[in-house]
Amino acid sequence: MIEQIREKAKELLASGEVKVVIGYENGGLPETTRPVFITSPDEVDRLVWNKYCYANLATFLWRKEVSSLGKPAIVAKGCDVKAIVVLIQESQIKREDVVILGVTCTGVGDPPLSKCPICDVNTPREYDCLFGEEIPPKTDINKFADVDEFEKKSPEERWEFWEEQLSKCVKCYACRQVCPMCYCEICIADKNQPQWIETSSHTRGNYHWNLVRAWHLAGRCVDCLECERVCPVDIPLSLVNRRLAKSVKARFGYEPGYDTEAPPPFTDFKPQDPEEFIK
Amino acid sequence: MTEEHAAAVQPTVAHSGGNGLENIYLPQLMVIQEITQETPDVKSMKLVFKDEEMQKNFSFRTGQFGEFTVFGVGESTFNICSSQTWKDHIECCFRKVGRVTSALWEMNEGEIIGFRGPYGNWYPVEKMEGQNILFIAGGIALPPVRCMIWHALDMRDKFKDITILYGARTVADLVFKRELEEWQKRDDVTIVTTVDPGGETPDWKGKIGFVPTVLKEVSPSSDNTIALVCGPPIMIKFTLPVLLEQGFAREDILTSLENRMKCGLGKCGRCNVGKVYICKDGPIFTAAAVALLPEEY
Amino acid sequence: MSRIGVFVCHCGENIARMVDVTRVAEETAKLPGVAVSVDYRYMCSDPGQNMIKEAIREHKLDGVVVAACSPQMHEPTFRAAVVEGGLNPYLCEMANIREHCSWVHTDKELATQKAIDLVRIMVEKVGKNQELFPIKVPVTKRALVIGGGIAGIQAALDIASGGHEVVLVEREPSIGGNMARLSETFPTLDCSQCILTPRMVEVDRDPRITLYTYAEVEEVGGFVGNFKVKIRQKAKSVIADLCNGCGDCWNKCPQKKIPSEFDAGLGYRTAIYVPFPQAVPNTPVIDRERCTKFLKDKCGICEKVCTLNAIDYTMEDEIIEVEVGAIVVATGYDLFSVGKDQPNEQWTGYGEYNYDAYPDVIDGIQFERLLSASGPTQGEIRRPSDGKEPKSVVFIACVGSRDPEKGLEYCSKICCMYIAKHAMLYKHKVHDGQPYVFYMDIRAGGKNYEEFVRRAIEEDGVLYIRGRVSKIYKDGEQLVVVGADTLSDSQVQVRADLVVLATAIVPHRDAYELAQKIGFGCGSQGFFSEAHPKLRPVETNTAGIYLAGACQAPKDIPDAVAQAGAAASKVQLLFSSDELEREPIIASVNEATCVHCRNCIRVCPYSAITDKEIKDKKGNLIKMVAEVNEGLCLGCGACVAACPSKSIQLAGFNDEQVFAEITALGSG
Amino acid sequence: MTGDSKEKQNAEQVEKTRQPILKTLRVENLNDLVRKGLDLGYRVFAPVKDDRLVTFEQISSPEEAFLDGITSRTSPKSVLFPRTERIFSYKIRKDEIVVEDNADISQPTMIFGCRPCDAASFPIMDRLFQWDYQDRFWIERRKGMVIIAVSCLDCDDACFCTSVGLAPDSTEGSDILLTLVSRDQYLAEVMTEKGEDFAEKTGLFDEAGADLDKETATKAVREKLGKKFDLDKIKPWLDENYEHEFWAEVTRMCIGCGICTYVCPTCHCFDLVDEAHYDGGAKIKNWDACQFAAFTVHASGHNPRPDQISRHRQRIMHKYKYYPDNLGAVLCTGCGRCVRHCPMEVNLIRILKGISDMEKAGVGEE
Amino acid sequence: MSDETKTEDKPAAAEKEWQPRIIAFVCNWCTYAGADLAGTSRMVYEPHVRIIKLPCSGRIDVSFIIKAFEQGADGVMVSGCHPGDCHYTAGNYHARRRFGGFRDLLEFCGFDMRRVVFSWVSAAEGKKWADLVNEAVAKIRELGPFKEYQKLLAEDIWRKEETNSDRETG
Repeated sequence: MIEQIREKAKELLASGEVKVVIGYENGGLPETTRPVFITSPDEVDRLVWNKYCYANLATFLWRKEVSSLGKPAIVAKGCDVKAIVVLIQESQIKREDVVILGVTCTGVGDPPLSKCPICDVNTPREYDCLFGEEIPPKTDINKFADVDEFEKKSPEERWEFWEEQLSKCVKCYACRQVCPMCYCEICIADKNQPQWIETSSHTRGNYHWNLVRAWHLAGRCVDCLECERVCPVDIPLSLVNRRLAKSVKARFGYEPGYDTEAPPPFTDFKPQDPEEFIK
Repeated sequence: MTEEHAAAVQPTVAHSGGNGLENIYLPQLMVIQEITQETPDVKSMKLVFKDEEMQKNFSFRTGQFGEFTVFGVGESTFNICSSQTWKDHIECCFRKVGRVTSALWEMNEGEIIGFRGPYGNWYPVEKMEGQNILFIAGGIALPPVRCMIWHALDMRDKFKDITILYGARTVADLVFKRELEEWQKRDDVTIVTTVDPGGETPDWKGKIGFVPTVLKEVSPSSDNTIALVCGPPIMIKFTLPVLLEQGFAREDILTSLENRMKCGLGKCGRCNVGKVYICKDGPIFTAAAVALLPEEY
Repeated sequence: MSRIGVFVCHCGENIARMVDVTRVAEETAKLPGVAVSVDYRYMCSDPGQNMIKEAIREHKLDGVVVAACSPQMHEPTFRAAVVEGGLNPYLCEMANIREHCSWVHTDKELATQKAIDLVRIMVEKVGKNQELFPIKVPVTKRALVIGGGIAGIQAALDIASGGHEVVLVEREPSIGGNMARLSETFPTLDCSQCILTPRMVEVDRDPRITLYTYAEVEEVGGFVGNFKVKIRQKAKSVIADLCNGCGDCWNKCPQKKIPSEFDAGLGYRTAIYVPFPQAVPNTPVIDRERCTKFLKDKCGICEKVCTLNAIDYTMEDEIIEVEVGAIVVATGYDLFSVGKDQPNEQWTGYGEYNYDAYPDVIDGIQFERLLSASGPTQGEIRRPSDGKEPKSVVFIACVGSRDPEKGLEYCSKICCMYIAKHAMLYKHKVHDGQPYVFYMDIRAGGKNYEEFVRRAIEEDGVLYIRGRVSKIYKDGEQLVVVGADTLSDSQVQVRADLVVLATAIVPHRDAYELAQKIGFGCGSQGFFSEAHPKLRPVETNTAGIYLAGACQAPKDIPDAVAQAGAAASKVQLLFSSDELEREPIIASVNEATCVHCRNCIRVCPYSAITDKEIKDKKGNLIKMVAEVNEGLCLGCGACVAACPSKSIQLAGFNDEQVFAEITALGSG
Repeated sequence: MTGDSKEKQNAEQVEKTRQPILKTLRVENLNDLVRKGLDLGYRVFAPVKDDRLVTFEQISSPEEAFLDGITSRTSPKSVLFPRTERIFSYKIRKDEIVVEDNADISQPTMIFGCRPCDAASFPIMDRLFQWDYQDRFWIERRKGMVIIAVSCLDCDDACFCTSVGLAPDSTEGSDILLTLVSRDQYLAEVMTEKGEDFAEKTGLFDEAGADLDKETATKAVREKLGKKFDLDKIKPWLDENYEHEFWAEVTRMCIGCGICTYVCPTCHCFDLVDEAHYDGGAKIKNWDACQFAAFTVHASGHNPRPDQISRHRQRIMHKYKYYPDNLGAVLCTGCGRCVRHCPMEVNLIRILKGISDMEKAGVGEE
Repeated sequence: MSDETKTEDKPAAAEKEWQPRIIAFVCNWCTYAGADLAGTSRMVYEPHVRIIKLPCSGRIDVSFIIKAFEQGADGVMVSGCHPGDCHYTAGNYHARRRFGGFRDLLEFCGFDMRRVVFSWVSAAEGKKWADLVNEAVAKIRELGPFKEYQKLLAEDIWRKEETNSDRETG
């Protein structure tokens, strides 16, 4: 599969159709890969594809350090493509301004990350060319099994769990910086007029930060688990995101990352939206 | 940082000692004595230490800056825009732009703010003595130069002729308007004020044009002259070549850099440009020193 | 603001009884930023208001908090007083310590503490208030009227007589709309042509009205007072200025067998035609789909016979751009068809009446054409199938209307009246004919309406049968109408030579697209949505756009004309001043931090936020941002809550103000 | 180099040249060492394992300490330089402010079980916090602190202490360095008076025979570490190459999260903010990072370091050029945390190797 | 907020019996007017709710709710116009979606959802507003202060010392 990707990358770069190919190359440490930005055809051999290609490269589509290089092609597995779809939906990039080299993926990580067994986008839903044979999407999967499990706990247990987890947060904002959906020029956490989110990392400040971060990803998070992978203090950040994804699916029947035309759920409404919680 | 500067670097303000070393981040209380509104978004303030004792033995060197605290809001860096020769109070001038300056804008006379300092280096008055001085300032950058102007005027005999060139976008943006007139009246100072084209009012008597162009017209002689230049980066970028053309050596041109600062005493890393910490090794630099710095100010 | 004045009102006993007002004044005096804090028996009285004005001057206040009744009551009063004191009105806020506090609590200590908190909230908020000035928007004093029916005509005439220019756009070759197709009108039976044609001529003659017929609105941009409209003038192939309407062309035109829309398919017209003799303007148009010159490039007779050579086959469609300050939408209605093909997927046709297969089953407008002297049968009632005079005619009410199963629940309001009229006129023309009417309820609520229906029954012998018709089938020459008669509780079969269905009033097929194009709301059935059914019936939620006539809901001619007058007066109101003054509680975008995710653009109910390109001096694009149109924004703030980075703020309720209000309670 | 900080340099030199006193400690007495420390009133910090995460936490019993594993994820710098710390507090009344200098930093602390690279970070940072202005929060706590390090017997691909002049068993910064020389015995090198005094108070150390040496114990790990780049070539290249397309090539994938600076034992940049309620508040010192965009933005909106490439260059320049220029020490101990935990695996070793090989090989090749 | 932080010049008041503190974010056109109606009809309800007025329920942001708890509120009420009545046509529809998602998030994090009350109150439903307030205050009085969040506030490093030193300086 990797030979065809390199071939296609070389062809795209040589023809000038794209100025940079965003992909993975082998990392310095064992069992790691690193994002790479190939600009000349004879460097395509640095591109690799293996089960350590964790990073969601969609985050580089809007970063000026990469977008300044010109029209990109991007090696993207299913969950990354979902992120690209949401970026298109929110007019951060146009579909015609990116060449998507879709890669069928049977799971990253050794053992595979928790998202991979319940993945329904082994074959990306959007691509310009596809590498690896098509895998039919799984249908009998419950994406929110761990959320259902966690919800069985009592409110006290849940509060205690999160208070203990969030007290560890050191506010390095890696979860924000790695997320393809966090493209705000100045994040609300960096604004001090007014200072909604306190910059100190005492638990109160961490509560506000993590609640708002999860909230801003409601109906947008494609569950690529990057935030959880990078968190230096191992907070299960994606659990909260999945709870909101479950809520958005249950309440509004919406799943992000599948339809570039659909309006984001919280910018739309239907007269018969559920209001069971409203007195 | 020069030896002499290092020796003087211990803040002369006596801090209430905690256990052992003093807390270098602890501000002292100052009372706002007088507020003047300079322009629609710039104010200047006269400040006096709450503790008279501290006011008496407080000293600083012209050109240094301080960290001003608005309690409950935050801290901001302003140049002490009064001369070291005035012992009874210090002054600062600020534009309403951020969180702290907006809160300071709302304060009234008699209210209390915090002060830490003095920090940074100062104008090399000894080296400037016996020379002509050319002051060039743009917009809100007059205060870092004004302190030296008053210092020079208080010891007028120590300096040859003094020329002041001060420009702003519009007439309303000129700060310290009263003092501009006062300097106009003095015969031992030549002062030229200008506004950007289109910024003039019908009864504006001064020049019309950008500071660099007006500087070409004034074309002060460069021999035995020290130039002090303060202003937005765009103005510095166009004024420097004019001065060099006039024959000014880079060592004789002084400027004050405006990097973002937080601790003001070389610890927090914010103002680190190249190997230099602007808050300790500056903010006042010769054009020669600035040329050595990487383009990060 | 740093010098705030707090004024606590006793409201006689209303507040003082349950809230220790002096303590409230004392406590608030201690708040940082409060310069003066007093209490007084009646703040809203003149001495009370003067107290505020003097305090502003004396203490150089830059913020005022009045702790009294609900802002709904006296906010305007105190804001006016503050203006007289020399302060911007938006630096004055009210703390509601009466309706929300003294009137509803019984524990004086807790009520006083609540009052102190409510005042502290407002003091903190006023501390962050900025001076706001009413938004001034220039008004183009010219109106656009879409639709040339009676409503559109009336609106155009009223606006023009008010001294303003009007642009009237009509899709058909002539104005007149549905009313022109009627024979007589209830309840006075005066001939519709006689009362309509003078108005049509007036429109044509009035210099302030520019009339575009055979033209459609292509695009509407801009906002109230500054709409930019693009009108597509379809090519008539006839040069209006040269043509004097002599008629040589349409008399000689060989294409005689084109079904006339005006006669609802009962009569024919030629390829080059005027819809009806009294057409205004009296200029023919060439129907390019049916004219052999355009289809096979043969014929060209009309050009030959035209002595004034006013025919020009090379004419093209033309886009006319016009700037208007207000738009009146009067696009009228269509009739529901019982056929299989329905424009709205929730509607179903009438299989029971064999859809529209029988030629002798016609609808109300077709019967009007038969009655009309200028109609295809010159006013004689003849059966479309064989031209014989029908001796028994069955009129069926509520076909489509009041029929949830067919998808239309509403009553079309005017059918009962025109059924009575049809039956009456039929009897006047065919004295020995027998009209039957199947009805559910007779709805004749207008002036002299009930009397009119009584006359039809008593004087003209119309046989009213209370019941629904379940089936119509052909039997030999005649049609058998099978229905119930609920009054005699029996099945009824009537052999009819002709059946007239009173089908429902429905919006035009493309009503929804027009609403989207112009930018206002449309109900689920396709009728245009008024701002408020009772209090603002002729306005829409989009400022500067008004409604008149049946496009808003089924209605008769008197109502349509009344609405047209109302819409015209709203336009006069808008044009009464050179500038539009709007409440300055609007949103604004911080372009430095906006990343153009378009959340705000999507949630804005008034489509007041649009995309904006930021370019550098050389013109290449730096970034895209959102931009608020001051004319359209009504200040609901939905955009602020939708913006993740809070790059858009609502003046008067921005984040700094709300933050200050919340943190004021943190002191407790 | 300024005058008075010269004396500081000499003091450290003296400290360094002081001959280490060799002692031994039985492995089973290791836990008693912690108990003694607790009895002596020290707040003891040690690596604590929670699932996969090993961080430096305060412990109340020796069993909580976790000494295996290469090193902890966060560094012990948070003991002297906490992520969030109150500098002073104040009360706001209408026309009166009461400032209280009430940060209590008196209680002595003991760092137990850190690695030599962590221990070495403290003397390096001493220079900054004593540079002209004496930062009481660091210096007072540092005075009362005892550092008991444990030499490394294993390393991973991220470690590069040998390439910055340290070693798996280097003694810089440690009061006592324990090296496991046999199955049941540690060689204890007591480096400082504090170490000596602490060793006596605990009474757990016995004299060391002459035959004990640590080279053999740490020989394997030293060879495994080898030399990943030539430190001497770094600064000369940095002096000349502020503008070089190498920077963009190797740091374009950096996403500007703060992990490398937050886990680094020697990164010390911080922010001062006020946190207040209505009637009072406090000055809070928080960690900050040159990697954050808002670190250097001017009030006017101008940002001298506009993109991630310039910010990442600043981190390397500061550590390997500016800090040595100003304070005579490389601001890095080669602990490898920034390499280990970088989400995009920018890999500082790769960059420094790229620089040191600049003349020979091409740019940034593996 | 415990009462020791009152200004010192007041004698240290006897530890006052705790009163629930509830913040209500309401829309100006319906619920605020409904509360006015409750006033004009002299209905009686508990005095522990502080109303913050906003133009529309669509303006209410999730940070308002979190910041209210951070400021020591024991309960938060959020109320707007009934769907279809919104003065701005669609504000409450957007609000309904946001509150729906956000309450699921709070519940998931262990917030006691009886402390957060969402409601629609029209300008004519003064009675409904009074009942809602009474019901909320009763429920929160039964639940007591929001201990879990107060613990986070107690972690407020400046406030903890202040109460100790406050006691020392008396």
